[in-house]
Amino acid sequence: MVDRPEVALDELYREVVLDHHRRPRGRTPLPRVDARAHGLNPVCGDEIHLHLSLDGDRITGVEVQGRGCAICTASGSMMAEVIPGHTEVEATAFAEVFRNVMHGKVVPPDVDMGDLEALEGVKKFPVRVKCALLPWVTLVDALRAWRNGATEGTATTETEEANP
Amino acid sequence: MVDRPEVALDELYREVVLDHHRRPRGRTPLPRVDARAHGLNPVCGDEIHLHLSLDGDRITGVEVQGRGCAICTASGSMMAEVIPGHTEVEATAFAEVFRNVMHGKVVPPDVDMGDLEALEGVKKFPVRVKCALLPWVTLVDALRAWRNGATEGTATTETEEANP
Amino acid sequence: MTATAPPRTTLDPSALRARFPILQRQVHGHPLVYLDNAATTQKPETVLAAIQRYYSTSNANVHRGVHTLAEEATAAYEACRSRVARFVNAPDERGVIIVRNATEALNLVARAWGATLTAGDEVLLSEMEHHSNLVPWILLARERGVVLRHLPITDSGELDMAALPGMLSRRTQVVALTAMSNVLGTINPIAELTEAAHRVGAVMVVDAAQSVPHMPVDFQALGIDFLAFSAHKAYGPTGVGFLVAKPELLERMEPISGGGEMIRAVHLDSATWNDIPHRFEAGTPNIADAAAFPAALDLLEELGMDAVRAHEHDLVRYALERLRSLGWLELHGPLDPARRGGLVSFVDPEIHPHDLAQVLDTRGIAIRAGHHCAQPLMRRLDVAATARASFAVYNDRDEVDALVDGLMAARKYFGVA
Amino acid sequence: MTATAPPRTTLDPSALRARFPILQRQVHGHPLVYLDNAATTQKPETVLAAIQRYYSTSNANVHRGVHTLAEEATAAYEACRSRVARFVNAPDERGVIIVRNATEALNLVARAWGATLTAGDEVLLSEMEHHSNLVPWILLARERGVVLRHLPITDSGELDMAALPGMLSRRTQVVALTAMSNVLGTINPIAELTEAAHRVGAVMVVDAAQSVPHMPVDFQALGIDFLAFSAHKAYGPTGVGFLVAKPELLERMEPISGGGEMIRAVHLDSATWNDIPHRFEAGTPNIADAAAFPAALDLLEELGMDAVRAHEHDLVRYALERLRSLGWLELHGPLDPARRGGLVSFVDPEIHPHDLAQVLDTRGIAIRAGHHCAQPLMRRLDVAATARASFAVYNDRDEVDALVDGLMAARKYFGVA
Ligand SMILES: Cc1ncc(COP(=O)(O)O)c(C=O)c1O
Ligand SMILES: Cc1ncc(COP(=O)(O)O)c(C=O)c1O
Repeated sequence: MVDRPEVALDELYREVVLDHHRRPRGRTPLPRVDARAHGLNPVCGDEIHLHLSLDGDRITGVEVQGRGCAICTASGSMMAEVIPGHTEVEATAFAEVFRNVMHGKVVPPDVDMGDLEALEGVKKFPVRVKCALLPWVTLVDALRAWRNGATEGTATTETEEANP
Repeated sequence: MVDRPEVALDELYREVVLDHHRRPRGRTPLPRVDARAHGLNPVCGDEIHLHLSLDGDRITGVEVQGRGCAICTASGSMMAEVIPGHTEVEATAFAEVFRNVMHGKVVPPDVDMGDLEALEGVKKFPVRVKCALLPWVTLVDALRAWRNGATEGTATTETEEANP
Repeated sequence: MTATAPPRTTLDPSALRARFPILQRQVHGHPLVYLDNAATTQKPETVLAAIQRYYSTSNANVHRGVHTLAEEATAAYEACRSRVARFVNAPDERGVIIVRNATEALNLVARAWGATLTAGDEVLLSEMEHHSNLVPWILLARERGVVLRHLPITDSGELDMAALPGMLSRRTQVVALTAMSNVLGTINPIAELTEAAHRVGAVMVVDAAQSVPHMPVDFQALGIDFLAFSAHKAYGPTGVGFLVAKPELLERMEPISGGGEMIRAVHLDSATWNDIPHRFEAGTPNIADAAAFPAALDLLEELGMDAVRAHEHDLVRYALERLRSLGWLELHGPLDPARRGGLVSFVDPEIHPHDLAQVLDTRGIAIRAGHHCAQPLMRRLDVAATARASFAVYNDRDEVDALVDGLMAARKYFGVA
Repeated sequence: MTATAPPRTTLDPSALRARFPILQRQVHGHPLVYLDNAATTQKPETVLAAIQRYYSTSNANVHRGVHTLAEEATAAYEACRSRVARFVNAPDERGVIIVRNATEALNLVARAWGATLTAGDEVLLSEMEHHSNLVPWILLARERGVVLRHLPITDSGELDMAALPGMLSRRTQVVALTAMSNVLGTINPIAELTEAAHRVGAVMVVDAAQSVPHMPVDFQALGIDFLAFSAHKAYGPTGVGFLVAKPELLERMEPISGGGEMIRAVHLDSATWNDIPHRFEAGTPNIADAAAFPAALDLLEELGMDAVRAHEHDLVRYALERLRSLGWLELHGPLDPARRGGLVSFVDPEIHPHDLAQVLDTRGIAIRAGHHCAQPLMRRLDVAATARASFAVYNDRDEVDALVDGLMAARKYFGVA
């Protein structure tokens, strides 16, 4: 057996990714929560609880809790780093760019992905794309709820509750 | 091409069978009907309307109407020939013997099948077994209804009517 | 106008036959003449190879696995969805639900869309429907007090379009019709019917079991809402069928079956549903056969659906001619071959269809005899059963000749003058 | 007592592996180590050959055709029914309904038997059920006001039998439980549970998706009423599953799906149903895969279900030992290997199951990571997901060793001390 047979893995788990995974940003509880959402990956059961602070339409703080894999955790951590300072519209647009990248599109020249570029390797692992997207889907949900005036963001990834 | 490539067919359509098919017995309307049933083959849509006259528990007349293939028609015709004179119990038992023969069992030594023996070849054609059995299933239904005191026999092959 | 005169056939049936392993077979010492294609078609070598390939290289359960096999299996399964979407020009592959057969697709619409109907609402069907497009609606009517209406057919075996306006009203919620009758061969004017349905606010459901394999079908051009068909009638494996739908309609439908795949979150007493189309695919699907079906569509695309239609049109025209020339057969369905698909139903008044089929079988010729799952139509035609010969891309005029010879032989065998 | 100590294994996995084409494959340059058998098993050459044979010689639609192919296809399809009846010792082959998968079988019971229940009636499930044995009942509860109860599990991952009496009453109409948990491996005492169910007049439904392929299952000896399983988890094709039932119960059930095959007579506004089992099989079935499944059962019978169980028991005992010896894993399910089937769920507290599975995949090892369609159980175990290795007849101890090596390598890769 080769010493490190997991060479292919390094595509997925780049150093930056592993760093975010080991020391995830955005875990500190926010003093004030203006928007929130709960995200769920039905494929594996991974969950995210997302809290946001806003000043006007500008996001000032991001808090990500929950349990997910290294990819999901790193993606959420990078989001917590990159999103504060952006307006709601900018953040939603950024999420859309990231979604496109995960589905194989190229990064528009005027967009700086920051550490998120390190997640580009994920797109070669289709099942894991959902892991990387979970925090972003949840962000979009939280912002949509906030825009619609819901004080508590509703988790719109959970719809059509079938209570007996 | 051989002159008569249908040699295998002769197993199914023996001369006696073809004769009953061409000149089916039991087509004359009965003057009095004591039991009746309607039989249906769901596989092909063939139908039989069976009328019986009885004197006490003895069957005195059999009338078979409807539309069916050669096998079904011949089987009904043979039934119309063989059944009159038998009691309800005997006729039911005879029907059971015939059913068994169609499903590959041997004829009990004490049973005389008469012309029905010519239908033995049918058992090699599984789809056609239902054709041969239709008149007999209908007979058993008619007798069961009669026994249960229904003046008009009910077609018990049609159950669970699903009216909207 | 080329609409009623399809281009001359360009298919080479004998070359095609070589690609279907079963067509090399002999039956009762005769080469198989398979004329029961409306019941199910035969499968090309490429479909068989695709099944083998799937099981020998990628077999795994779909959607949930991280490992390589699971990823490959998921990709193969989902490729079927997008291939079908492309083949029928669906608006979105999320609108393609993979089911067992056309019957399940029609039951799914009747149950899940049917759940939006209330007592007194009407569903318009026709007298020429297959049981699969009748019984699901009978079940719905029984459960919800929905009223079923039936567009009559004319004596030439076509939908009575003059009766249509009188049968549509604001109460009509669903119009569900076959695109091509499996007994009469009639090709129905779906685009026109869809317009009429939409004018009163009804959704249009098309039973395309007989049309998708035999003529060009364009979901978006037709403007329809739901379309059902079976892979096994389109040169694909048994056990796979499709409901193609406008996604926005599916979004409004509740699942009718629960289990793995179709959920988002499950609690002991409640559950939330997954996105479409997965919401309607409970449990492990028929992965291998779905993975193999695109090979069948590849064949159809290679031939071209216009050429397929032209070939079968040519065969049915020839068959109608030859059968009519016998002089003793009752032929059912439109006389104009341009108005019908590649099948012909007939009755010899002296020989029951079962007996005809039996005689033909000894000559290696496979036709169907019976009610063809269309008992109400049989009653309308006042027959117990018919014999039916139905064509596919690998059939040719010689096989029609063999059929005609067989019908003559049957008369001789049964001693009909 | 031999009941808890199965006979020593007599299987020869390496000889068996040669009979499964996919097991010759390499993944990322390593021989495939397939440990995801609870999701789906691989298929022996004989099953693949049976599919080819069916399509190359006998393909036709079933039940209605007079011609030779139709007769052969019908015989092949019906042979599956009798083979399954014999394999699980069903009281009557009329009690075997051929469906798509275990999920469809459970939905069929929940809907068609469930239609006999009324508001306030109770259905007893458990905390360890697969979504396929939860969601159908949730749908029923929602429709009919039926009350769901759930037998809790103990901390060792077994049904809490002490709680059983308190959960059963005259209101209990259905008890529906898994015979073997797909997460914990727990083998449940079905005979005992059935007796308790019958004592209060409830019917006993068994989700045997994991038990039929891995241990002897005798329908009549267990005394159960309904049994559901999937062919694809028992070395058979995808797209085929079974509901096995007492015929007298099926007789009392109305069909839930309408179309061809399942009718006796159809009128435009009403229909009468065919006999069981056909009443529940609407439309063209998955003929080819049903025809092929007996080849998988032949393999199991050749090996002997006692030997299969013994082999997998040996593997799970060895796996539990080796995994426990690593020192850092949380293992779920009963510790006693005699009380569990051949699978083991585990969690590395430092590495998410997805990441574990990903590392293992690069070494050619396929395991499953996730909630295994058992979210309520995940909540009960207080985990988001687990990793699961599940065994089949072709696995051996070397593969367990490879798994253990992989788990160590994962810790190294992620820099966990
Ligand atoms: C017009 C039509 N609709 C529906 C069906 C049902 O197809 P399946 O049995 O594949 O569900 C058929 C075929 O029998 C058909 O011809
Ligand atoms: C215990 C159990 N029940 C039911 C199922 C559902 O099986 P299928 O997806 O084949 O319907 C599974 C498999 O996923 C299972 O493990």
